[in-house]
Amino acid sequence: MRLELDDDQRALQASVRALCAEHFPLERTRTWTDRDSFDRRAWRTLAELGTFVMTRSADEGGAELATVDAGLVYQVLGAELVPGPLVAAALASDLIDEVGTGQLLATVVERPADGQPAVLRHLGLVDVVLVLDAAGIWRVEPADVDARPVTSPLDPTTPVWLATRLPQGERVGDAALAARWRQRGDVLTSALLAGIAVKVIEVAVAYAAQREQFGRVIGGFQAVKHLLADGFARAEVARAAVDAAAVTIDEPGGGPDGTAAARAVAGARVVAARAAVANSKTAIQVHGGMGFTWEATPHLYLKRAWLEENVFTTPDEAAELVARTLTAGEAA
Amino acid sequence: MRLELDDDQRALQASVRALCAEHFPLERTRTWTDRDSFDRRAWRTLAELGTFVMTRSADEGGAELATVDAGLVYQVLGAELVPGPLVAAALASDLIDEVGTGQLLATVVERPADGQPAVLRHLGLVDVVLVLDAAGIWRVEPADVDARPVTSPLDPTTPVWLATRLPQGERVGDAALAARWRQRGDVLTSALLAGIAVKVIEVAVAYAAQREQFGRVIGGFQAVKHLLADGFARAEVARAAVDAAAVTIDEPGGGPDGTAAARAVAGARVVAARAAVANSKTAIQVHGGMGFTWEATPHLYLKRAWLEENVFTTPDEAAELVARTLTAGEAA
Amino acid sequence: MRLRDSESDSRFRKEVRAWLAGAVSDLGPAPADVDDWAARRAYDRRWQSRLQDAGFAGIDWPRAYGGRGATPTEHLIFLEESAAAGAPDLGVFFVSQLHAGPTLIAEGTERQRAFHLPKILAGESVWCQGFSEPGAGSDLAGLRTRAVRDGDEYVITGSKIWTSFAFVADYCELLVRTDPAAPRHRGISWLIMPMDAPGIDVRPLRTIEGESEFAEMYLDEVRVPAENLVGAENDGWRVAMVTFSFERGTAFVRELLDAMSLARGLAAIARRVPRGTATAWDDPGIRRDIGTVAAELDALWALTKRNVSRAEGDGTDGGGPVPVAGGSAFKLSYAEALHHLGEVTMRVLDRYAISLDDLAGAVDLPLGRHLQGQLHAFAISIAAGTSQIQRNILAERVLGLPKER
Amino acid sequence: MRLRDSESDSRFRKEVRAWLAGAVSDLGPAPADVDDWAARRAYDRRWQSRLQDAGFAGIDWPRAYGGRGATPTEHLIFLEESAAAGAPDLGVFFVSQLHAGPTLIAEGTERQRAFHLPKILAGESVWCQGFSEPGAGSDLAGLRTRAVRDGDEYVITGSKIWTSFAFVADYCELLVRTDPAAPRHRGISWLIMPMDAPGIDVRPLRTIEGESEFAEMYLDEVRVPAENLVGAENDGWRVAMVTFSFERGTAFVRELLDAMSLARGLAAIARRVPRGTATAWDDPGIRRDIGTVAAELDALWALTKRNVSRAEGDGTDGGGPVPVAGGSAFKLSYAEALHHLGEVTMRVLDRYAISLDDLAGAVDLPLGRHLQGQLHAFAISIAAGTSQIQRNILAERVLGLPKER
Repeated sequence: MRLELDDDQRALQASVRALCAEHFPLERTRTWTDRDSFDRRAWRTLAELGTFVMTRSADEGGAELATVDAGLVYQVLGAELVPGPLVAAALASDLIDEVGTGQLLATVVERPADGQPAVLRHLGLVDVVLVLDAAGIWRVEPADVDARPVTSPLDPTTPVWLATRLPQGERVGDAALAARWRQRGDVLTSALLAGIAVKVIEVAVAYAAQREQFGRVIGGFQAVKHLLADGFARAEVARAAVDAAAVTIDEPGGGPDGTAAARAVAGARVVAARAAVANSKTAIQVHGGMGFTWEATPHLYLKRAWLEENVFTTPDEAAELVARTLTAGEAA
Repeated sequence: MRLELDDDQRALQASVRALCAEHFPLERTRTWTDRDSFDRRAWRTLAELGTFVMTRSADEGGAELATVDAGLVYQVLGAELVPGPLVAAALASDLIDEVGTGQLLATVVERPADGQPAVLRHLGLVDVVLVLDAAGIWRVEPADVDARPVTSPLDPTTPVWLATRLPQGERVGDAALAARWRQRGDVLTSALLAGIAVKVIEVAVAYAAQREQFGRVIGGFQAVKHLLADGFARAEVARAAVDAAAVTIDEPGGGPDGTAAARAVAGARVVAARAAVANSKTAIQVHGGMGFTWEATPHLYLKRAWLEENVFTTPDEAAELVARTLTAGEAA
Repeated sequence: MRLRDSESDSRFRKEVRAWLAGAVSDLGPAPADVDDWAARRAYDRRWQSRLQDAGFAGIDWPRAYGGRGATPTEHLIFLEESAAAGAPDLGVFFVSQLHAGPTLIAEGTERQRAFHLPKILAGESVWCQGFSEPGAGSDLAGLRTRAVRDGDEYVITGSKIWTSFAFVADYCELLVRTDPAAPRHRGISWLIMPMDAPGIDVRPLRTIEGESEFAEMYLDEVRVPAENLVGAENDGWRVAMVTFSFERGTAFVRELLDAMSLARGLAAIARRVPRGTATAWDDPGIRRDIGTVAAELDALWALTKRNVSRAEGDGTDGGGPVPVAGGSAFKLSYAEALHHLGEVTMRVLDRYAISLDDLAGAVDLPLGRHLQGQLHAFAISIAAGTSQIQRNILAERVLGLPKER
Repeated sequence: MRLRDSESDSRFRKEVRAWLAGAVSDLGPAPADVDDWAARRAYDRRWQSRLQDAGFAGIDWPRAYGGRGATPTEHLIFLEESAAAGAPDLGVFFVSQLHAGPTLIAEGTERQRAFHLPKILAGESVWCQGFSEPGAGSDLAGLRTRAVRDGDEYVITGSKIWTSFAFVADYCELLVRTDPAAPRHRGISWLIMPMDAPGIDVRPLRTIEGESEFAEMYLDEVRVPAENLVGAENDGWRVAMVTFSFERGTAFVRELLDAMSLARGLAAIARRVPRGTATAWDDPGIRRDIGTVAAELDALWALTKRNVSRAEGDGTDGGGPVPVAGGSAFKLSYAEALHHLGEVTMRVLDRYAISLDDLAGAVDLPLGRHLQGQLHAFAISIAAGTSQIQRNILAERVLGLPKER
């Protein structure tokens, strides 16, 4: 049992962070809202680092890393608010090498129940749509999806489409792979959320340490200090939970059918989602009037967190799942 | 429309407060846990002020006051943690004059669904048990109730019994009166809770204003100030809601069948219960180690609040009821 | 205490309701484009004219200055009926009617009153507020925009932020520092600045709600006649406090009523949002969440009525302005309730919380104003005294705890 | 990172598990009367003897001082297996094993170590803690109990509070002020006080949980040999910080595991508590509440493992004590989670939240430990550094924000 980051893992995070700082600075990425503005070259640069194929075997061009390493990288991507279909890339690269190399972009969507519309993210950017359902994974051409873009997307840096129904598509993966994708996608999404939770407090601390009101920096007021301390603690707890969940699914019996893994993954979503949303709200509040401006960054974290928290599962579904594991074995 | 207290109402509260200070000081009442220790003379003194018959007509020995006036008095009784079956006395005096005069004590209990046990408060003290059910109000002799006292009652100043089933008893009131009792009992209980919410913050403010740590009074630390400010605001909101609910049920159409009254009463419970519990917790935390001692008073407020919040309704049931009123008129 | 209207209040309510029914019915829709300031101004002015013709303009202003002289309760009734009828709110006249007019009545010269008040009542002039600065938010007294006396003019240089309606304003209520050597609160003055004066540069300020009601304003040697001073030179802090005193009591009434309408709307939406094999409304936890936040808003409506009753007084307790306890308790609790409403909104909408506009077509949900309302919660917990400032006020001025050091 | 045990940890876990199974099975029940200190001491000592015989006494103490020298991970495994097996916790030996022993190892004289450590390991001596005072709670350095040197003795007068196990203790780890003229932190000393010395008056201190593990202690000219000083005179603050450093990392492990068991128990209770026409468990909102708090506790278990990993180090990052960030984040979050668990408990129990004991008969619900656990949440948010103090620590020492003035 060892849940602390080692030097390799810290170095991995540092290299991704450096790449993001160079190729995905927030002042630029916040305007990458459509096909024209999205910088595919930056995306390929990110892919070339191996970001989307970390857990694949060396034969398949991967780095043979553990899911937890991928999670650590995705925490950085979340912290840096990198745009684009990040989690979908890590999944789709299992089937489509060009997604792993960043030449193609993919989005992954769950086929909704009959009559319910599908929410597709990044549809206008991607080259491939992969649809998950009970029977497996289905490949659909973006052009074949009858969808309309959502005006004023809640997260301005994540374009979203609504489709009444999805074409059946070509079956490219079985039900077992679909289940593994859901599990891995869930964890990587929670990693993005944990990254937001950590980073947005750093942003707020930096602001509080220099913004002066009443003749002193506002970070000296206990009310502000305590808001930030609570945020820091929430983020620490969230990333411990996400890391543990990522480790758990790589353990023997950690697949989609394992109770311990299901509980760890669901629990990680519960705490990571709350930490990301609550900490972003804290950051806006600490930024005061500045936090209420579009120009400042805290609202972008909040809006991204709001969107991501409902991807692959929702905090409510996850909480229900954790509860069910508490009485596993007892008669329902 | 006028929702501010007038001079008469303030004077009424002051006289009850003065009586409580003399006859129900907390350092004495906290040990009134059974028939032997309970001071019936103090109880009669309270009754002689007219406390339990405020809303009755002058013919019936009452003061012809509005329900809101009774609520204001019950806020004081809650604030002073007066022990005994207070709300039951205000209801039972409709039927039994000796309860109104304080010569007899009564408890009121809802007949539980088949197979569910009944929770009776003050059974060992009272002379009359009044059972509410769909058919009306039933009088039962305490000796006929097969119940056992609960050891270590959560609220040490409110003894509680558990009964497997209640005798049928003698019918003394119809279904309409039972419904009015539930409504009035609900509001008066919320008034007790609002009183707790107000008072426990006063207690905590007084402590914070004199307790020194780190060379200054702890009430000077922003963290403590803000805890108390939040508590004050919660209490202000709660008592406004309770007063408004009490006024509403006296309005035309304000009976148990009226939607507006039902919503106001339920909403008042939601906010009063939360204010009482949250503020008591704040008071314990502000008292620090002292707050963790049995000897200090804050825990008594918390425990009373915990018990009262589930009497006549529960915060969860009340929240559900408010929600239902939002879509009243729409198809279910 | 009573919730019922008195006889005269009841008559007033009937009169207002009858008039609103007619006046709203043929008003036409508000301009769709929120950035079309000319259209917004024209729309709001049309409504203001109707108000004036019907005798409702300056409803809470004294009769001597052209107002109706309504009691606080009548004012509340008017706001309540206006919300129920879907009537426009003050719109671009927010600052002129709630701030500038009352301040001039209290502190202006006869000449200032005679010139400005009729224009304000008629909806002929729009005002903006030039109080906050990039470096002076919660700490308003830290403002640094300088005004130097030069003959019979002040020459003003500095920058302001959160100047609502600046794009369409004719005048600005401006706080400036006239004596940099004096203690912070003693060197401030309150000026009327015509917005057509040279040297004013207004830039849009987009909020996290995506709207642009606010602006940043840069002032470069703007010249304003000295006679535009309201109150004495260097006495502007006191005048500003008078200005703020009009914000209390009824300033958030329309807001609150709109939030209560959001809660009802959320219940309706919950019945249509899929959740598992049913809808969100079929989940008792969701129903309780909605019921709880509705109860909080109802309680704040009760507190509003109490605050208004206090402001009105009944002869026995003097009446007067809303006490700080009620005002700050309201503001703080209202911010909390709006944030709570936002949280519940996210839970209800779940995977469909994706746009600041309504969804139409594939899924038809009027969620736009709900998600915007959620972001608006930050405006309440930050603007006009952050929740942290409100807590300080309650702790120090109401509970008597020591002042911040 | 890995959750699996290393090979040697796995062997250790097997060994512990096998031994516990046997050792717990014939131990007999703990004394029913929590106030029967003699029985509690005897019971805890029986367990301690078994631990010592099996080589688990002083599990994290260095081998040189009679301990097992287990790694932090092994210690965690031991605590985890002990909880799972329902083995007793340290009981009356809490202070001697977690505080006094390690402090003496780090700071004591050879003579102090030789005398006390064997007794502690054998469960022959019980210690209590004499740190807090009525006037010095969060502000421990404000303590005023005076110790005046008189020949080769200190003469001690003052009062202490929260002296756990005082009724049964043989020794007290006592903080006293030896130099009233020195700055607050510089005039304090750490003393071993025999509890049979004349002048000690111990009075029970009942907590809101209704328990009496704690006491108030009044000291009236109590004489303690000067050789009982641990560390240098007036250097006691530093020594106390050493004492506290042992509280971190694993001090709350058993607590946390018990709380996780409470969450599971709450799910079982929910299936039996009536709610409407069904049970509380049939309400999805209740299930989510329970699931959420279980997720919080699971996450704290993950954080605990991370903190222990850090304390252990792997050679590349040095290892060492749990950093303040992890320790304070844990303490703060654990207090919040316990309060949350308490809230959920009240919602689940609803009208049956009526006793600090289990209910039997008419309704059969094992709710006692759940309602006590709820009150215990205050012990966590208040004792050993209130949540407010933890937030200060995180803000100042981890986030680098300015110190409180």
